[in-house]
Amino acid sequence: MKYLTDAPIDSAALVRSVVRPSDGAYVLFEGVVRDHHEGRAVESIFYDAYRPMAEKEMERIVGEVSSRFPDVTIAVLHRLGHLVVGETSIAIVCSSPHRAESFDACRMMIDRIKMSVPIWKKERGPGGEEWVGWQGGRC
Amino acid sequence: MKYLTDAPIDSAALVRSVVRPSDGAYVLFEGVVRDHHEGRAVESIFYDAYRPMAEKEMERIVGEVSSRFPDVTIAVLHRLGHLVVGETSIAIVCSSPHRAESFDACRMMIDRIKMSVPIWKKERGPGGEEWVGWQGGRC
Amino acid sequence: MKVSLLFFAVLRDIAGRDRDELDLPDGARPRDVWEQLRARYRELGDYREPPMTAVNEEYVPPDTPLRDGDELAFIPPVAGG
Amino acid sequence: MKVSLLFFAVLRDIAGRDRDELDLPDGARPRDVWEQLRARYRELGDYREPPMTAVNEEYVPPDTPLRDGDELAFIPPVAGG
Repeated sequence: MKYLTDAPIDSAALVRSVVRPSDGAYVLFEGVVRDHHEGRAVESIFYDAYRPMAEKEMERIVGEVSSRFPDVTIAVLHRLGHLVVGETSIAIVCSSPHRAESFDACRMMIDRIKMSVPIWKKERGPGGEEWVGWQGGRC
Repeated sequence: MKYLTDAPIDSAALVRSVVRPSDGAYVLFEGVVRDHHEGRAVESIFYDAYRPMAEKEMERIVGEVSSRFPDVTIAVLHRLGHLVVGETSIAIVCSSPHRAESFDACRMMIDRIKMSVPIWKKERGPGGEEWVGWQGGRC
Repeated sequence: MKVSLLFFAVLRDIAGRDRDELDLPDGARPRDVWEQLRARYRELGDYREPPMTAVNEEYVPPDTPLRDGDELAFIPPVAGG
Repeated sequence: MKVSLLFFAVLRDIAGRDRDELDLPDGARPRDVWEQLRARYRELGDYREPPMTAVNEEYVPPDTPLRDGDELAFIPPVAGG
């Protein structure tokens, strides 16, 4: 797997994998498990994925963002499984000669990923557990 | 010194100093010495500062960005002295419960810092050395 | 025709398993499979419209006819990041 | 009155030192000090307008009258980040 991992994410290694001598800036975004969601306390999150399709979607998104920002080098890694508060679920690194493109590309990456990559999370807290987004999805 | 350092920047420590259990995202920006500038090859940069004033300006900017984005925690460190290609000159970390504010705050931080903090750089390359920004400043 | 139906996330919890091997009439669409699921699992009763639909790991409209050997998955609201 | 003038970056290179201790007439402004520098250093000849000006570590307009004991610095175009 290129974009998914079951192990803790090593952001420093991700950064090293993209930053080139011609780059003057990079932006690292990390999504972190936080202790609350819509008013409920959260203790941990279980991340599930349709793995082969998630890999394909990630690849498609990296391609889309790269063609919009050709000067930007991109790396992204999403962790799956059980994560506790404070652990990193996703890291995205965008590096470029000038900073503006890295900010824009990094933001576009996370927005797109949240929109379409088949990854789900089940939040666990004192009140039980729940798949995020499902309850509001009735038609 | 709180915002300036003569030593290599430890971004991971900077991240740890700001991310709280209630945060769901952080953005780390790093400025890196790149091997070119306006068509010239660059080998290293010497960063100089009016140190006490630079500290005050940094403090003022952190206050300004914090009051604009009250949910964001901010840390910033600028390195001074001789840096070679690939080394980090500045690191800014912004963390928040939701990601949008961290992106916006981080970008505002670096834009403001580049505008007014009394820090200068002298680029060194095969063609000699030059204080960046000076030659274009004639009236 | 044979179609594999994969279950993920909340749908796997509801179905209690990872996949079904379906035997469907020619021309069946993902929407028809969703209707079968709604009839079988009362937790899906309120969800008249199918979620996003993937066939062979690509998103497709839920009225795209299925073909023999397809791998079908309903994609509940995604929550990556 | 006594005013300390600090040199940074390109101005330090041009002046060849970190600071000057100036003895100025009452009412002297940073702009007047800049004119003295221009008269003294031909490298500054083309720079008729003073750069950004700081007095006691705060930016001020270059026509703000100086006071005894002030610390003055001209701030060449900044390039942090």
